[in-house]
Amino acid sequence: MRITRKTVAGTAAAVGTTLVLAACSSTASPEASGSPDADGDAAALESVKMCVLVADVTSSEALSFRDYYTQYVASEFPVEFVYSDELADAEAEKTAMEGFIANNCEAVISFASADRPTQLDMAEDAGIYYAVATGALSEEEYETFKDYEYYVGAIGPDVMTEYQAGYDMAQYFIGEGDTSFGIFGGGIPYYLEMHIYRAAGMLAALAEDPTTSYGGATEMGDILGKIYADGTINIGDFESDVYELTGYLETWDFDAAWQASMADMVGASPDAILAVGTGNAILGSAVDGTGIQIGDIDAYTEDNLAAMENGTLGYLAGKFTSINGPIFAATYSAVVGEPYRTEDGSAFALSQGYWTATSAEEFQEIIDADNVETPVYDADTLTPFIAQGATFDEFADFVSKYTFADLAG
Amino acid sequence: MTNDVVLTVTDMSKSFGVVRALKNVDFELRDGEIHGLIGENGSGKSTLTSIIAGSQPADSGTMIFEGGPWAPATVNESLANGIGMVVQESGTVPGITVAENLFLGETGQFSRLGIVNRRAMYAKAAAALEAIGVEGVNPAIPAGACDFQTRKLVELARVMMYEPKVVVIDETTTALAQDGRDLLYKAMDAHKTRGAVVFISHDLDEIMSVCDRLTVLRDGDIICTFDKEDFDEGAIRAAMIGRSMEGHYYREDNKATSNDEVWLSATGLNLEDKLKDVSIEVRSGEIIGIGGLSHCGMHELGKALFGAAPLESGEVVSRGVKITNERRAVRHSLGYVSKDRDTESLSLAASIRDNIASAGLRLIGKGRGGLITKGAENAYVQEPIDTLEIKAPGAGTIVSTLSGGNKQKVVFGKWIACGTEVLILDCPTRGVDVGVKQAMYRLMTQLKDEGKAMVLISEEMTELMGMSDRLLIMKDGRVVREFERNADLNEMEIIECMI
Amino acid sequence: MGSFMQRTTGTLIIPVGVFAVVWALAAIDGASLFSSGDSLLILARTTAVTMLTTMALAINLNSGRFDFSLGAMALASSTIGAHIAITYGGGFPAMAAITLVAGALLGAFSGFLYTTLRISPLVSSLGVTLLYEGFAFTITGGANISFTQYPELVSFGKSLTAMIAVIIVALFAVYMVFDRSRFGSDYRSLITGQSAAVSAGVKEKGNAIRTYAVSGALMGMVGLIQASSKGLIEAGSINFSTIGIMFTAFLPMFVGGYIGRFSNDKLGYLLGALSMSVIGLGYSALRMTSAEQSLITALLLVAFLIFLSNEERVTRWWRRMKAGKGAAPSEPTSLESVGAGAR
Amino acid sequence: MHDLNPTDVSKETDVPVDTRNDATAKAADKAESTAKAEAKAASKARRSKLFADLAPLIGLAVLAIAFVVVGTSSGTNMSYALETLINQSVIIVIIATGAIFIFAMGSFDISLGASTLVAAMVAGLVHNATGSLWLMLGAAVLTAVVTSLISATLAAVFNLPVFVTTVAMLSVLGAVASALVQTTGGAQIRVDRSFAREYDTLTVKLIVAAVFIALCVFLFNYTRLGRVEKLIGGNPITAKLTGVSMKLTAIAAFGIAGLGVGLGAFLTVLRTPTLTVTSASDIGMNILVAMVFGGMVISGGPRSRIYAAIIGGISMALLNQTMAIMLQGMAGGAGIAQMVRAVLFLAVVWLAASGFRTKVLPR
Repeated sequence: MRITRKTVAGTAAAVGTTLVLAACSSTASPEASGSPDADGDAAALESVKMCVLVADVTSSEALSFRDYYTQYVASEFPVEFVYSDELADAEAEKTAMEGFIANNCEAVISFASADRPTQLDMAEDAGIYYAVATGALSEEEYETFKDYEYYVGAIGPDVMTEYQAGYDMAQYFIGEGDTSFGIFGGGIPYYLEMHIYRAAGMLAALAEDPTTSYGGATEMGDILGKIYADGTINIGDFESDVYELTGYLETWDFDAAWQASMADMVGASPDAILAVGTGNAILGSAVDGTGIQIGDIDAYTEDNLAAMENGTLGYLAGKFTSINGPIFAATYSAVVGEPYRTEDGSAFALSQGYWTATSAEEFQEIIDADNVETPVYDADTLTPFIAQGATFDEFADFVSKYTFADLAG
Repeated sequence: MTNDVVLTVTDMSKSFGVVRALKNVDFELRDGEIHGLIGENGSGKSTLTSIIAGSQPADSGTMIFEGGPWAPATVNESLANGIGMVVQESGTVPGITVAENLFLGETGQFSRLGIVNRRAMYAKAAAALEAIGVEGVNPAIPAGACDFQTRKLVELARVMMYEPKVVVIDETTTALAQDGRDLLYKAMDAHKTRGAVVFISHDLDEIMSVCDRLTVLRDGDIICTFDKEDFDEGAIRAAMIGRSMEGHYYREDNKATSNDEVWLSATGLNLEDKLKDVSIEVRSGEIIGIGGLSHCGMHELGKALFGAAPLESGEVVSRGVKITNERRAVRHSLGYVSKDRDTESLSLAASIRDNIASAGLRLIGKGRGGLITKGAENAYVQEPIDTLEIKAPGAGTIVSTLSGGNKQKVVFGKWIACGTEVLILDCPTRGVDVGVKQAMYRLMTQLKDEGKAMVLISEEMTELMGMSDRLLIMKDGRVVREFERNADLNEMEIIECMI
Repeated sequence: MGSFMQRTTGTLIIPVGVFAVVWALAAIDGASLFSSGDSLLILARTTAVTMLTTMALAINLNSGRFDFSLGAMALASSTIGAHIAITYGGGFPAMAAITLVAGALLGAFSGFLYTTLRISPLVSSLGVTLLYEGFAFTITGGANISFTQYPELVSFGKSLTAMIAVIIVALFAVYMVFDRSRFGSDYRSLITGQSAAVSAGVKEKGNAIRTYAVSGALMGMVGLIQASSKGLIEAGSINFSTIGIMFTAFLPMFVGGYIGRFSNDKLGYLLGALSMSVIGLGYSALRMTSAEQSLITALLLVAFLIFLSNEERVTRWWRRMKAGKGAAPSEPTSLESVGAGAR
Repeated sequence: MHDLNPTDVSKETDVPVDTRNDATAKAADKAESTAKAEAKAASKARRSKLFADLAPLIGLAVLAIAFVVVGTSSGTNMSYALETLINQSVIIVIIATGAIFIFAMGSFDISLGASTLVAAMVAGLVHNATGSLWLMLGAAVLTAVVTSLISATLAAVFNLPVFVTTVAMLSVLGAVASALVQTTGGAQIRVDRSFAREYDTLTVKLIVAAVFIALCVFLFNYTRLGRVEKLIGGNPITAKLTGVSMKLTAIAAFGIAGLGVGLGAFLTVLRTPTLTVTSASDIGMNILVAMVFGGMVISGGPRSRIYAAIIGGISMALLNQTMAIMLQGMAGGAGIAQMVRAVLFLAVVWLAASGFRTKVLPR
């Protein structure tokens, strides 16, 4: 090819059009609500630019949370939400934080936990508020950061809640008279903390039977210790005269070996498969029609409802769509000058658990009661806690009343 | 032969950039004749025939073929309409069968719904090969499995298959051994009854014995056309070169000379069926010629002497050092000029500078702790560029834009610049025109006088006889005979022991 | 060519050997390869996926064209197919048809870009990968496509017969297209005689685009099978997260190239894929962690490469003698060309 | 993967070359016209070459302008954004610059990202064990160089295609990484934050980058190594027949690349002291894109440029930031951003390759 003006022009055009394309699409952005000069040093009360770190942008749970913020909250309050891309690792988180800071975010709500300490430091250095919306800081992390001026606090299931969720799930199926189980360990080999605690909870529930132990361990601590040591769960180590652990599956590889393991677990046709998460998404189509029931910890989505209707999903512990309302309120309140601090003046660490459904009816009630259009944490519920002089204790109390009965009952 | 004209070319011109490859050429081909085209590389003969055979268009001029206007757009179109060409560089594809080669790009004729009927294809292929007298070649085997000669003949068969009126054969014989040539000659003779042949060759003797008429081109002009009766070597050569060669073309002396010390010695080299127990010695100030048919193993010997062949046994020693690989060879000032210049001796995409410097980077860096500065490099490179008169706008010129002669000069420059003492030259003048050839011969003589040792591997008997102190003839991997340089070497005798 | 015995041995030694070893190892461990009823299905399904991917990789790599975008094409085509089938209905037939057509078109476009821009195919495939990943992401806004509510769309990947049918049809089709058709002989002439073929009037550009289209269609089928076996499509995969699948095709490709010397490389790809799937079953039977698995697979790859290259050295002389297969159509898949294709 | 096959080039210029051949020593006019023709061809080649070399710079300029325009118009904190720019590109630039030594030879290493991760993890473990910055640096470099040399020796000794060897290396290193994490009995390898913050500064980054890049530029442009690598990349056979040792050169190249990876890993630990098996997962492909974006010919050879990595790395960071600003958090924004990236990438490569076209398709 000879280089002609045409070539250059063509290329320039290519570059141009792409940038334009990008520009247009950005203006088409659904989040472009609120006044255009919303960001920057505009008086905070007018409009706040909140940035959200998300490790997962694809799961239906993540998407429903996002819709609650960007469609409901953003329409009820003068706030603009800016979401990060999917954050694979600590590096990606840091990059996203840098972008947020450069673009004058006033607060960061974090759903990404690869490297919280770094996020906290960056926020503190940049002087923007930072809140943890999922999981919680470990003991020593909390001790380190609780006095950070710009650390708002954390609301979400702490590890004990996760442990409890696993425990309750197992208990439910035991109560149903089930004796043979498969376990889906999800991210255990990646040492995903919440998955490990949930699995430990399940095993602990089974181990309440005197003849049952996991490699000799029957107490939470010991079980956790063994899982952490192995980086997996060995069904060989499961001893019991009452229960049967017929299969174990982890990760989401989908390669030959993984499929074979899954087939083994399903093929052993246990009464139920206890999943530490995304159980229905991963195993749903496999157990469909086998009569095996899945116990899952996920979100209240159409897919899960369908699964519960056709009987493959027997138990669901899940976050409800608007569960992140309170942390928004606290963050917003902080940005506009009324941060909640515990009596010793440090950032708060509040825990919230899951809502559970064991039938399509319960499930239906839940999504009727709480959805993006009519969330349980609606504007009226949240407003009193946004710079209205509410005390920390009032707020803590408000957060602690999270059960379905409390909010929708 | 009948005398009616089958093809007339009138006032044809063709230019590439500023170079005028053909200057208002008129050419006439008669029915039933074998018409030779001869001239130095780039005298325009390949350009003329390639236009006739449709591989490129002319800038101006007209062609009349069998009474009608002739302007084929592609080689295949030309072939289909009566003019076919067998080209210089091998046109066969190794990875597909002989049959698929014969019908390259034309397998459609055997396909129904896009699926090829192989039985039919093989049958027709076998027939086509027999038609030119090639026996015992299975059309179902991959062309890559055939020897070079067979592949050439496959190309010939591919053309003949279309029973063209006119066949153009471009320097094909260089690739053929005697039996192959005989097949070719037979095919050409047979074709005379059907039409005409245009035959291009560098080999004056061959062309004179084969052709009925021959036309000499030079610098894109047609100089003159000889009829068989007045073929005269002197006249033809003069017409080719356009001047009587002043000075000697080859070495002036007729005496084998050399210093005493042996600079390169090979003993008992064995390499598969290519080299069988070959031993040679090269002395300082000596040019050893090595000749034979193209597959006699002499090219492998050249590589082996440079440590570049996976020898099964035997060793090569240069001035006390065992040459086990190319690195050692270069470290101990051996140099190797490959017969495949573009693929083995040059980095085409690189500049003249990069190519010449490549063998001497250590020298350039010497005394500077290996630091290679632009200045030092340019100085190092400029000398050979000047002495060899490499014609280019600058040392930064990309080699691929150079002419064959200048490319070869770059290769020589690479080795001379790094002070090579022992030069292994494999067909150093292949595809190089007379002028550069002469320059090369002078250079070799000069190097000889400086006391360098040289191995000259060549398929051109005259060159070997003209340059060598001793001439070794190889056959089937063995050195069969050695000739001492002297005034009355007999070419026939030498060729005898090659075949 | 070698005798019938030699050819049969050369063709079967690897798959049979692999099966024997894996089976023995499993037996020692007291495990069975076919523990669950689904084992055969999985064997067939993973074999199909691996074989298709290997073919898609090989047909371009034979011509020295390296393609990172295989995974992206599988992702994008299945996303398109599923998206349309779910939004506008039409059930599995629609989804299958659309996915395959989309795959072919995406492939053709990739080939078109390469032949028009005339840049290194590897580089253009990098761009194409980004493009198609981004495209799939944009369609769903990054969300996974789940089939929980559309079980009928994913029944296909659960049928043993369907999977076997896919293998047979694909194998036959690819064999006819590349070894028996006019297109195929042009294709093969371009592999080893690019310039000669072009000057003989073979249309290289068109041939390349068609090859890419075939490769795309094959990957479309892969996407379809994976969608139905996973029950979801991870349409949110960006930043080259789709290139992984390509790496699974190397070992079977080399195995196929080796087997091809004795019979036919396409058959070789099937047997290579089969061997890999058996090994996969072995991994699960032996309860290996994914880390151990990837380690072993990698070592196998290196080991086989070393075997190939040295076997090339040792048998160089021998091969010259029986020149028959010296440069057979299947040969380009051997080390040299991959050397050239992906040094 | 030879960008312009020697044979093709000769084909293209065959006939003209032929007709230019006989510059018989005396025929002055002819000689002149030959020289003219070659001069013309050469100057044409030079022009297109120049343009091709400029293309990446043009791209960089365009992106820089776009960045400034978009940034200022959307009230971005430019000074911070600029610092971010360096933070985000420096690691890529360093690793890619080292990698150019591999790619210049026409070799292809896909495992660089994985070895970065492993090196970073080892470095992290060493620091946690010793608390020493220098030991950590040493560990990172040592690990990276060793892994790199393993691929090189494997490929050299058993003459395997480098690419496939590194494909195997990729999964081996992946396995090693997860093994390393397991040693901590936790999800990740954590290096003391305050320590990391102390050294995760522009100064440190710029010093490391400056030193290493200076070294690379020196080796590549002013020593034998760079020249022979380009020679090998241009035509390996010629290189061999010119006395170049493929094995030694390859080992040297991989050594340097390893050094780059080591330094990159070192900075990675400082930047993100929490290392998981997914850390550095993007680096492997990003350095590839960066190099090409910067005008590196992926198949190496005479046109290899040591600066390509710097230009490309910065261009990419600029582009990513610009897109991030423009597509702030819109659903599917990431997808669109990536498509734009793809188009620009192809456009730049296309320009950079212009003037080097051949009759047959490049391979």
